[in-house]
Amino acid sequence: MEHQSHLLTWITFLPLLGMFVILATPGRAKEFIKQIALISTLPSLLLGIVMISRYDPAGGMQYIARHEWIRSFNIFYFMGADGISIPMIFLTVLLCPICILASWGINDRAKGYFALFLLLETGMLGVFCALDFFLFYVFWELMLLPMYFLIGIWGGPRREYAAIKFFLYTLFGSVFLFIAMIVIYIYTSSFDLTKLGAEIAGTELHTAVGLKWWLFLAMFVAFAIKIPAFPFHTWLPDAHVEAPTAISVILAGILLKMGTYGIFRISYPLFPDMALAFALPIAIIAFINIVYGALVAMAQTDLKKLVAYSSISHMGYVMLGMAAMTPEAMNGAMLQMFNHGCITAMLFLLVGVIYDRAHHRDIDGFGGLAKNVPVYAGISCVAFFAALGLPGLSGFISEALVFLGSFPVFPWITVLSTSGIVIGAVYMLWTYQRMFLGPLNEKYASLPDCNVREQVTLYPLAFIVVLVGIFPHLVLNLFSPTMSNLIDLLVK
Amino acid sequence: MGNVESLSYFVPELILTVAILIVLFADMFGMERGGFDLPGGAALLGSILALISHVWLYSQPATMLFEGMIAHDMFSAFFRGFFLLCTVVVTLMTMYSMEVIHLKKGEFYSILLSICIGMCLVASAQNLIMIYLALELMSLGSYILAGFSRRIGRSEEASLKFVLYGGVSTGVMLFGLSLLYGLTGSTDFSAIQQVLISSEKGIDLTAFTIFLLILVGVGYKIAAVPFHFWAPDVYEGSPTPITAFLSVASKGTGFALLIRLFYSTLLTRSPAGGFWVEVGDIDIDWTFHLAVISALTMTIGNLGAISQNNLKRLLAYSGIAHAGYLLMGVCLLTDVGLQAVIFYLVVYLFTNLAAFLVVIIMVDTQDEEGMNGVRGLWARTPIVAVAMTICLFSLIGLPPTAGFVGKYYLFVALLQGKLYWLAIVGVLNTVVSLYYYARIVKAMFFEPTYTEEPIRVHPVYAGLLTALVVPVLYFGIFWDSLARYARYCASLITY
Amino acid sequence: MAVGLEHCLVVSISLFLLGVFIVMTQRNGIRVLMGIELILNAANLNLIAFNRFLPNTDVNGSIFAVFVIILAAAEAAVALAIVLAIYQQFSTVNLDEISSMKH
Amino acid sequence: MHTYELLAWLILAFPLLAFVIQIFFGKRLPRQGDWVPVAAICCSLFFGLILFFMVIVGEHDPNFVFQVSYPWFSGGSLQFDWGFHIDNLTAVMILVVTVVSSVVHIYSLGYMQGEDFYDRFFAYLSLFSFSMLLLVLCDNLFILYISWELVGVSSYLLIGFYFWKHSAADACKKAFITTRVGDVFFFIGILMVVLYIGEFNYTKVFEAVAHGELTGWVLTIAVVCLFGGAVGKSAQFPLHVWLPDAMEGPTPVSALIHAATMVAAGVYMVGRLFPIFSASPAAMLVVAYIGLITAFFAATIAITQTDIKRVLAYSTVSQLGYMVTALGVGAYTAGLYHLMTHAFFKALLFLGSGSVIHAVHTNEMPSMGGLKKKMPITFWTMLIATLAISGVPFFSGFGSKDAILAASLEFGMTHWLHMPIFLGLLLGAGITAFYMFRLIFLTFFGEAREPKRYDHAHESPYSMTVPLMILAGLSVIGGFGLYGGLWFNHLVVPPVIGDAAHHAAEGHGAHGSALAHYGAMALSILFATGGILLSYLVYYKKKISAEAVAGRFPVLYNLSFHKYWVDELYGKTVIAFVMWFRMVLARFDNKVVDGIVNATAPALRGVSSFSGAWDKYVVDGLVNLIAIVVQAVGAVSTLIQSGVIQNYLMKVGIAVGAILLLHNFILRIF
Repeated sequence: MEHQSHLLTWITFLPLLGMFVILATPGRAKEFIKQIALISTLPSLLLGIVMISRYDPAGGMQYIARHEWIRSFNIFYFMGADGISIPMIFLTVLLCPICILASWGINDRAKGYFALFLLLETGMLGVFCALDFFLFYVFWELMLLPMYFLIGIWGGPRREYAAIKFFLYTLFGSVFLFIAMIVIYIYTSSFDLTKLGAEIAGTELHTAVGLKWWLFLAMFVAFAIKIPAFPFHTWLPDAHVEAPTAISVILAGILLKMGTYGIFRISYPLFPDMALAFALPIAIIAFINIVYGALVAMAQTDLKKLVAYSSISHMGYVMLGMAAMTPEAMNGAMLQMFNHGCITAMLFLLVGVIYDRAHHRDIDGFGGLAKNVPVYAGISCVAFFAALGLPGLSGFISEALVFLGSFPVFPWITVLSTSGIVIGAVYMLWTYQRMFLGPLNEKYASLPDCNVREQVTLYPLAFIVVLVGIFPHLVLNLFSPTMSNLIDLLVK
Repeated sequence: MGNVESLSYFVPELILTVAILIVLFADMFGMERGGFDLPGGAALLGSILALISHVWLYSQPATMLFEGMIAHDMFSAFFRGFFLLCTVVVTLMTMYSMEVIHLKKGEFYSILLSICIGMCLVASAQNLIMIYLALELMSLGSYILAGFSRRIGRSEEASLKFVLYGGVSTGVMLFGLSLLYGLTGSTDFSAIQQVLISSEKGIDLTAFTIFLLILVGVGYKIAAVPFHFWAPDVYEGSPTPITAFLSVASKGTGFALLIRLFYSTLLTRSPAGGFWVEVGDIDIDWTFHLAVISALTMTIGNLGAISQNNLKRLLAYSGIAHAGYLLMGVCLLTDVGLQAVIFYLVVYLFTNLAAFLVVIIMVDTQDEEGMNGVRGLWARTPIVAVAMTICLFSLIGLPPTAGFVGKYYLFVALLQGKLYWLAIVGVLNTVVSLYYYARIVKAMFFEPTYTEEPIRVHPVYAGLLTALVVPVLYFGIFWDSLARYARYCASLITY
Repeated sequence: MAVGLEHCLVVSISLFLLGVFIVMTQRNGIRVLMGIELILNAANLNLIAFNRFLPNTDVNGSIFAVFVIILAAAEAAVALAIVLAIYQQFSTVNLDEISSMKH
Repeated sequence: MHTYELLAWLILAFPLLAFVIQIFFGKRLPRQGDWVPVAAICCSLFFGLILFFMVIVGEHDPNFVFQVSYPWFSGGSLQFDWGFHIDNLTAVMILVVTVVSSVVHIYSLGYMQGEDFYDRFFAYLSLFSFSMLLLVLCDNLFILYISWELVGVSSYLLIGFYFWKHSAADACKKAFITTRVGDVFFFIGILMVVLYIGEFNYTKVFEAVAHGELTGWVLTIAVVCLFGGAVGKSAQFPLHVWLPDAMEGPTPVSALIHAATMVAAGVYMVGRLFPIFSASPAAMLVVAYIGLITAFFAATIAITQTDIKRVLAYSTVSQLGYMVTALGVGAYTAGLYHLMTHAFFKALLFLGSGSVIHAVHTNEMPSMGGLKKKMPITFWTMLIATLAISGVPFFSGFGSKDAILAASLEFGMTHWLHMPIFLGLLLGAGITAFYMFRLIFLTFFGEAREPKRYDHAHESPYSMTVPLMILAGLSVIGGFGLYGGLWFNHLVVPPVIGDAAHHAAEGHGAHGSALAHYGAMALSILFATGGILLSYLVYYKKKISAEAVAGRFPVLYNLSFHKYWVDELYGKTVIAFVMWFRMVLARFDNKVVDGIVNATAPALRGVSSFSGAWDKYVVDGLVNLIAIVVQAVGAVSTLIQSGVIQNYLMKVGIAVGAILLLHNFILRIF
């Protein structure tokens, strides 16, 4: 047994500790609760930074904690991090304090909100840290519950509908994952994600191609719903629109990544041969996601819905990259996961800022805002340009890598998908124009600009967007070796 | 084992019998002091003592008692514990429930305890006569208790439906038992099994008919489709503690009966171990038939629950659905399947009793069984709302609740048996069930309430609720011990 | 022609089906109860007949029948008590009218 | 560190630094920090000049190349580097960019004084300068694409500088999106190159192409795609529509970006990638003809426009067409030379027009007139530029345009089918002279058509006129680069890499045959003179009435005046389609994709006693069908719960009977 590390355990469960503190606090002390919530996310962030700084990209799985959990089923409490999870963990611990800050305006039943939020953080971190399939699944589902309440209680007018839709949809997907997990367990008697691939190769499951096909499909459906891949995406616009700002940020910034993370972490290593068989369908779905998402985004008048559909489009790049399985494409996909997390988080935070002031999100209801809210307009400009893939900002590098990597494998799909670049520019700029340019809408002549709290939430993300745009290797190097191992496994 | 020696294995039942007597005496002399419910206290004490004494029996080796009339094995021990625990909880519920508080408590408790004895006997019976006797012992008591409510009209209607439906079902089952006797010439399970093993070909249809007739009785007990019709009406009309009792203990009895009777007569343990096969030359795909019933049961249960507004009725349908899930484990005819059933039953006990306890609290405090009663519950009593939520998530089967682990165990068994289609039906049903369970959650958390006035929950109820919900969470995370316990208990006495 | 097992079985099955027919069709609660009695007695007849005619049977069949008779009486008592209570409540024993809970 | 490397760093660093300072602190600095970018660009100019002289004078070697490359990141198997590629072309371009940029910066000090977001303007200018310099200096396709997009975004920001005007907001969006269409092709071209060659670096790519690693139709498609980028950025037909609209930006911006530098990026790119382009003769033809169409067709539009900046805009489009055609026919040196000269005189024209607009506060030429006296410096400098663009001898444009004409004539002589290129360009030259002098006559001569504006007009401040004079000087002497085998046509020659490129460059180029050269020169002077004379007759002497001519040929006039309705065509086709399609998809998403999912909900709700607004989503026929079926199933599942006990018993009986029958049946069959 190798050296045990408690780092990931601390990162994951410290927010939970905060949750209990909040639960023990009387609900009237709202400011205090918010402060506790913020404080309990910070240690995870610090530890996350420590984690990255000590991480050795070439060193394989690190920070391993492995303890027996359920002996009867060979289930372990098994946590660890490699290149695939490190950026996601970092993204999570980064976005959570930001989201707490963005939720500062929540005063209705604040105790419940922040307690659930911290539970959500634990769930998300658990998903990214877990290396035991069962543990993974537990966190995967655990995350649903707080999300359901956070949307359902603190959401917009149609929150109940959105919450239940989100819940039903994702549960529908996860039950298939559940079945696949059990079937794999039955064949291998193991839940160890680091070894399952090899173990499957050693059992009769290896030759049962038909069954493997179904298993891969089952898992793909589960992950595709989270991504969300066409045609499983319709929960997303509703959930995003109705969710409170911070929850939209989490949804788009982290939850969507879980789908692709799951494919990288589970589907591909477990069934490399099926991954190849599914590559083309995934690529086609990716193309549909990119173009369809972008076109539908263009048709939206609700700013939040537009951003939501743009997420569908951007996650298409991730899928295109993962379908191509070349080093550039896979690295691009992984980088796109990270970048989209930051960019879309910014976009949703920006939507939240304007919604807090104007109390609506109708794009056409604004106009000329650049004149009186220059800071807001400036940050929006950065975010919008990052979203449309402007060089120098992070989104570009990942999209370019995806295209470069997938072009040799799927030339036509890639060429067709590049139209997403133009459509992306069209809807982003058009939106920018309708909101910020043109004559000032007199209704908003005295709109206050971003306050300090909002700027604090936005600047770190903007900084990362620019930083990664200029120095992409800061993030790329984290997972590049892991990805090349994965590719070796796939194209072996 | 002879009758006298057998008594030492019969201590819990004897304690219950003594408790019944004490309850009756206490009631007769009207010994109620300071508002304390003495008969209830006696019943509670008796059932707790029985439960404690029962623990000792686990260490005893499996054996036949009372000249082969009943068996002592881990399986029956498990169910005895199950029923006793259930009785303890239901007694506590009853003691503080407003629904039955003004009625003749003595009768109520004595009948409850005698039902418990009947159930214990059903789970361990090794003889057709014993089975019938035990079943009638519990059924007759249940009919009466179902009518024990101050909601006069509905309770009596429930009672009538129950007695007629139950009478017919057990009658049909009895007819089946008589045919089984005719086919084999014996009422003893081991003898029946031996005869069937050596039987010649061509009795498939007879065997199937007998099975079907017996299934009418068993299916009625576990509320399996198409024998489930009574459940929603009776659950709705009965006093809530009894509904809770019926939904958990009575269902458990049905499963104990099904497994005991079916596995020890029409099936035989495979020499390879780990699973059961048809006896002799009877060539009937039992798994398929039970699997179809299981699929129908969970589907109709879940679909039926969707449009319910009465919580008790909703939980009745949910109970039907869960019978379907449990049948998945039964139909596999494997050890793992049995373990899964046992595991699931434990989880179901805590979860469902807790859910019904919340309903009792609703009924007591607001006189409201409908969805309206729980609207905005979070604002009024957060603890109860959270507890109910945990129960509902457990019923859906979401981690980190025990319900998830129960489902997990069931599906492991199911997929080991390669019953993929049933697994798909099962998980899809899980998704469907989310819809109506979430409606309750939604009502509790998302919907406005007409009053913000806090609900005062009786401390006993609060304690009981906690005691029921904590295991739901605990077993959701640390369930290794429970899994091992299930493995330990899933051993039927075999010949 | 001596009375044999077949004759008994024909009678018992007829009784059973009759009982089933009654419980399925009769609207009067008391009559349904009588149908149940028929079903039980059909089973009883079976038990006795098997015990009498089949070789290699133990006496348990007859004992079973005795128990059934006793329990049938008990069940009838309970059921009649309930029907009585129903009559007090609804002033009818027509089962069609006792259906406040449905769907 | 090598001197060139250091210089390149310095040239790039100053504008970038200025941008960062200006965007974060500009508002708080004295004079809103306008001096920061101006100083920065002047530094860049200084180092650019040093670089220019070191390369051109110091090295004086046609094959001079300096390269330095830094690792950036690795995307897996592909290595992404960045670095500097300095050769004669780079040196010339650096000079052009820094000179025009500095001049425009200085000019803006006066022109933009007092505008809102004054600090922002200079920040954007710095960003643009940085991007453009990066574009020129970079050593590989990836960085080229990055800087390509960066100039695009700076252009977006600058066009939209008056964002509170609808027209400006529309124009900046249009510019960015239209060029992005081209960029996508450019990107696909890069993808193809990288797919076959696996490298981004210019030199390595050129060598690989020379070794035939990318040949045949793939190469042709790749080159055409790469050229797509130039079509977008250099406003070639059919993506030229953004450039005239881009005149909504402040005039210095028009001068800097939309006349002198950014739009030339496409031409520069074709020149930079000439070894790839020239390896595919088929693609070169595409380039040549696109350029020809653009050159001629934009010139005809310019005749009828009345907005002074629009005339210049179409003139720019037309001149860019000349450059592209030149490259297409293989006249590398001529095309790039025209790029340089055009940069000077077109920047001058724009700045001059800015000066005029500054004075009379209108863009409409019919509202001007007689400004010659009021604004002598502006007049004289603009006249020099006009002479240059018209191709009058001894001005810079003459040499470059003449070289282009000569090359195209020579090209046409190789095959008569290609003669239209020459003829089109020749005619275009005449038209150019005509509309440019029309501009001069309408603006500076004649009587003041709107006295109010005229009275108000005055010569611009020195910060604006000095730049004009500098550029005027350059417009004159810029032409001497080519005469008599001076440095330009000696140094800026087609890069010789491998045999294929060499061969392609061999036939054409600026070293045209004497016949073609002198013939073209004579004809060009003739046509230029003709154009000027005609213009003189129509707009100065009024011998010929422009209105009458327009009335005689209404179709032609309308075609020209309405810019051939290209914008309207796009609006009715592509844009209309996309707008329709997105709505269709949105509706599809909302009703069908979402509807199918939601339809299961009423189904699951059984008899749907539960209230819900969900039904409204269930509208589609298919969805309705599913809903009805499943709803029925749900209904049955609870309707059987009739509440009547014999009903229940009856159902149980039927069920048992059915199971028996079914089982029997199944047993029989199997």
